[in-house]
Amino acid sequence: MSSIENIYKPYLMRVEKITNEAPDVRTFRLKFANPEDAASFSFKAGQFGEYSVLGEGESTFCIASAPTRKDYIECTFRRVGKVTSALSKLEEGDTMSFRGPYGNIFPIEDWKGKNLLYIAGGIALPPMRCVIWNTVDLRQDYKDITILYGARTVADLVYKHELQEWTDRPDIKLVTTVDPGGETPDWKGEVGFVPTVLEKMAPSSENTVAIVCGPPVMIKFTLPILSKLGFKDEDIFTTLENRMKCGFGKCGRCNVGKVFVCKDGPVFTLAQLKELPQEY
Amino acid sequence: MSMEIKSIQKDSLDKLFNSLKSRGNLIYAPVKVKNEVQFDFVEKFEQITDDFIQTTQSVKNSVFPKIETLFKFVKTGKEVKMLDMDMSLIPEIVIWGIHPCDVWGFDSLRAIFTWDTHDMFFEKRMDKLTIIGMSCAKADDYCFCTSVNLGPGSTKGSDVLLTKTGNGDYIAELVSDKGKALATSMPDVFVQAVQSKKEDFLVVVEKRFDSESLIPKMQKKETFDSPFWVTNSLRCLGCGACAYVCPTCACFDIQDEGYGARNIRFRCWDSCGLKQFTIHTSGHNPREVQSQRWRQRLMHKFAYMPERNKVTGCVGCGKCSRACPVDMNIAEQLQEIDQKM
Amino acid sequence: MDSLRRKAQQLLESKEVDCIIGYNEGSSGNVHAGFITTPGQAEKLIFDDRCKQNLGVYLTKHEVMRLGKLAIVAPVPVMRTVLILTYECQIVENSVKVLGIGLDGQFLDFNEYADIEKYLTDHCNEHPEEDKKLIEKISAMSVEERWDFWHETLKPCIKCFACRQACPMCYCVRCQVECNQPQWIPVQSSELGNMEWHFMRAMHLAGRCTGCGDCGRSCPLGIPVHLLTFKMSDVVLDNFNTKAGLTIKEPSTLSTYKANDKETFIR
Amino acid sequence: MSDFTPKITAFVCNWCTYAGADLTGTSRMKYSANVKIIRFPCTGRVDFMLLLKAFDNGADGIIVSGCHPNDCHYTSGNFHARRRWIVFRNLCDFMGIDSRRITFSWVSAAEGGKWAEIVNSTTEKVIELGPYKRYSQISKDGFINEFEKGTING
Repeated sequence: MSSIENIYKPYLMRVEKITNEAPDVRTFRLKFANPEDAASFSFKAGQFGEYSVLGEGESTFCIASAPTRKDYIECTFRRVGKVTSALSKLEEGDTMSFRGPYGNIFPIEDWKGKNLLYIAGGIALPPMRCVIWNTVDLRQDYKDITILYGARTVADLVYKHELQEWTDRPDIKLVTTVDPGGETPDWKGEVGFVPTVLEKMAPSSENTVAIVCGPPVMIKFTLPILSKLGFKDEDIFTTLENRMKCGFGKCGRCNVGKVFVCKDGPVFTLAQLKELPQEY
Repeated sequence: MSMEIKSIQKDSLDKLFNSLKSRGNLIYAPVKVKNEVQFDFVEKFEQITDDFIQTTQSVKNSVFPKIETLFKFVKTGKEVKMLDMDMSLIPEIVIWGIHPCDVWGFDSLRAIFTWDTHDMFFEKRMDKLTIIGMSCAKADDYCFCTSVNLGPGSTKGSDVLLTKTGNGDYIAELVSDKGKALATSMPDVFVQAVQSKKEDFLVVVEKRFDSESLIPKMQKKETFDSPFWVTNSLRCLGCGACAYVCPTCACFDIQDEGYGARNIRFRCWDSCGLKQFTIHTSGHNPREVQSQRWRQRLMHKFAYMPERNKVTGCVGCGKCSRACPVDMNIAEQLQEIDQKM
Repeated sequence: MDSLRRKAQQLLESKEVDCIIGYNEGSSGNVHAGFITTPGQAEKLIFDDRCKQNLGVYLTKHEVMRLGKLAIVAPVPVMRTVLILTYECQIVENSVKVLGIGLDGQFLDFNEYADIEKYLTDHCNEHPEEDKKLIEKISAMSVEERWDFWHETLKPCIKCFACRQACPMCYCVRCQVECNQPQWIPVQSSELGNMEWHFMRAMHLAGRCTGCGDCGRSCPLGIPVHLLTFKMSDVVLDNFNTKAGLTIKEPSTLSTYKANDKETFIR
Repeated sequence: MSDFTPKITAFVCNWCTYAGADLTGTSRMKYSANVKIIRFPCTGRVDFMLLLKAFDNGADGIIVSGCHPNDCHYTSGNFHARRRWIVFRNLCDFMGIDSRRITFSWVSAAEGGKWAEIVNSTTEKVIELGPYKRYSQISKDGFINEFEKGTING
């Protein structure tokens, strides 16, 4: 916490690999341009960073790679705004910047010996992928791992190769679903909205934590179903996606009630959310 | 810190000014511009006025400028080179004739910029400040400093606080070590204290509410959910005037600007009153209507900041109410909350 | 004023409208907009020289629209605002009850917007004398002097957007200043950016300005930004012989054209 | 100021002036090479902010050119544009932006000669007026100057 440091100065990163995930959705694998930065950098599942094409501004995403996989970080984004449009114009070998990690973490230590239920919708799988891989890499510490992932259409599903990998693994149960009308003739997964599919799946809440990530509408309808299934508010985790700029609880943008999402979040339990005003 | 009291004779105030100037300080003082009084860098003592209640804008831009370059970068092909700002270029500034409320604004800013991670730019600028405060002999209906535990003669935060006495001489309270050092270095300006009581020359500011009782009320959930916010903010236009003139509002935006290879990343003022402040790229807006944004402004100052930053984010200067185009009077609304909730 | 209050009371009693947007006594001798929802509150309505805010700005504000059927206390600029908003499909014709206040301060009870059009044909507001003089003064300068004048005048602008927010014609959900692909106008307050912003505002209000002057009045720094829109009204009048908001039958000047528009500069 | 080569940006409509400029080239007529042509579907599409952005980025002069009245590919684009430019020029004048630096013209696909004449005369006039310092001082030049000096804001 030295006061002579410029906290807004990012790391320079080299785009090492670009993967096209879905229409307008890309994953970047980034390496530190300066090896010393790489050596001193570490993060934990759930944290986020400020990614930027220098000259176009900064944008906030979670770190999508697992902390157990060293020497690179990955981010996945959809092209929507100014910064993500600039990002999507980058090619392998280009320079961009990153600063972080910021925010709190998923308490995966506390989850040891429990069943994990991951529920993700659309472009919200990336923030969860970090913690999924993290727990999968430490597989022996956890009991059943179930992943429910839904997207609007089959084409919108991200990380298709990893979804395949998870399907093939006997120790992970993966359920994918697409919204009605989004299926293709050869679609083998479920058809229906995430909350509906979840209700049908009716996973046991016994010794289980649920981690929910998705667009506000999905979260809004998923949470009551989890509660109905008997999940305690303390066992439901989600991440808030408020707009952020600084990452230090100063710029005021992500202020929800007394918390700053960038400092006290982005990971919250439902119990914590219920304490907060509905401004997220 | 024990405080020393000296006095300055009315005709040696310019001597103080000139000595400060000759030591290479920039002097940021109130000057009359058209019908208003604004802080500006002054060259001559005669430019300064002390005939005002409040300036339109606060002096926060001396430590939290409208635009602060965070770093520069040069882009050549695929390469980017980052360049640090030369912090040694930050000038020594003397803020002259600033009222106690405005002075206390710096403390709120400090709470925001250093509550967790320290902000280098703010701290460096703060270090270079010398604050010569001036007690208030005048006030108007908008002033409510006494309601937030300050007062027209409050020494909090000043290095030296001057109070003009009946005969034009000044009582000089040396509040900080910086202030004492300043006085020691100018023995011909800071002379033996006269026998007059500062309180006799201060304006009386009526207490509208008590922040001690208001803060817990603001923190109650019922207050947050109260229909008060909608009814009282219907006329709010949703501009950023209140936040931009406020001595303690510190919300900012980070942006890039440049021409070709040469670029800068900077931060600039932003306001929670503006609709675009919290809007997501998807179009979802956590604070969708103006009443939520107005509530956020007051809550941030009177509920969240006291809890997290241990300060009230308001100094009772009333600048926001004066600047408001539609007469959103903050003191009036706070008073109402204090009485009703 | 009594007739205004009586009418207001009667409208609320008969449930013809749910809310009356008018002027109330404010703090420290100010007046501010008041939203009257019960007959008992009608006594609070006032109208005098201090009542200058263009209340039309509230007709497109969500939380006000939610109050139900509206009536509005309308001096001449507000009447013009209502007509423009109607033509631009922001409000439905005759949906907002207009409690007119004539140029002479008399209460005018309009039944439908056609009556307003009739009234406005010979009772249109003019720019205040002092503003006219200022515009003349600026017009008399050389181009370079004018640039320097506006450069200096607009330099202190802090981009708080009070001018935009106070303007009833600035109802866009997304203002061009917020469009960032590309970034048309810098986010921050900068010398050129401030000029660009006010240039853009004046251009977007050309042919739509009702001359209420609220943009200039709302500026916390007292920058006379209304001179720009006032000047544009003059330009539109000189070149196309139109005034904004006198009718709901014709589009605003810049959203239409005539094949015989006169100009002298296109080669 | 003899060595001053002005930077001129031309906003032209695809259907008339662009074709006209093409004709100028194919008929081997000579005209100043310092003009940058930006092709638009119609003059009606040329937002006034684009012109300000051109000045912002260092243009010393601007040409806006499209189809003659009644010849618009989209029937009325140029009529709308004409109204807008009348107002725009007045606002430029009032704010002190030198409207002599902006040439408006109608150049049809057959008027290769007129295009050459427009470009040449605009160039001459802008050379006479010199670089647009008043604008660039607070835009590009001002920025680069501050950047190099490393000035600390505030």
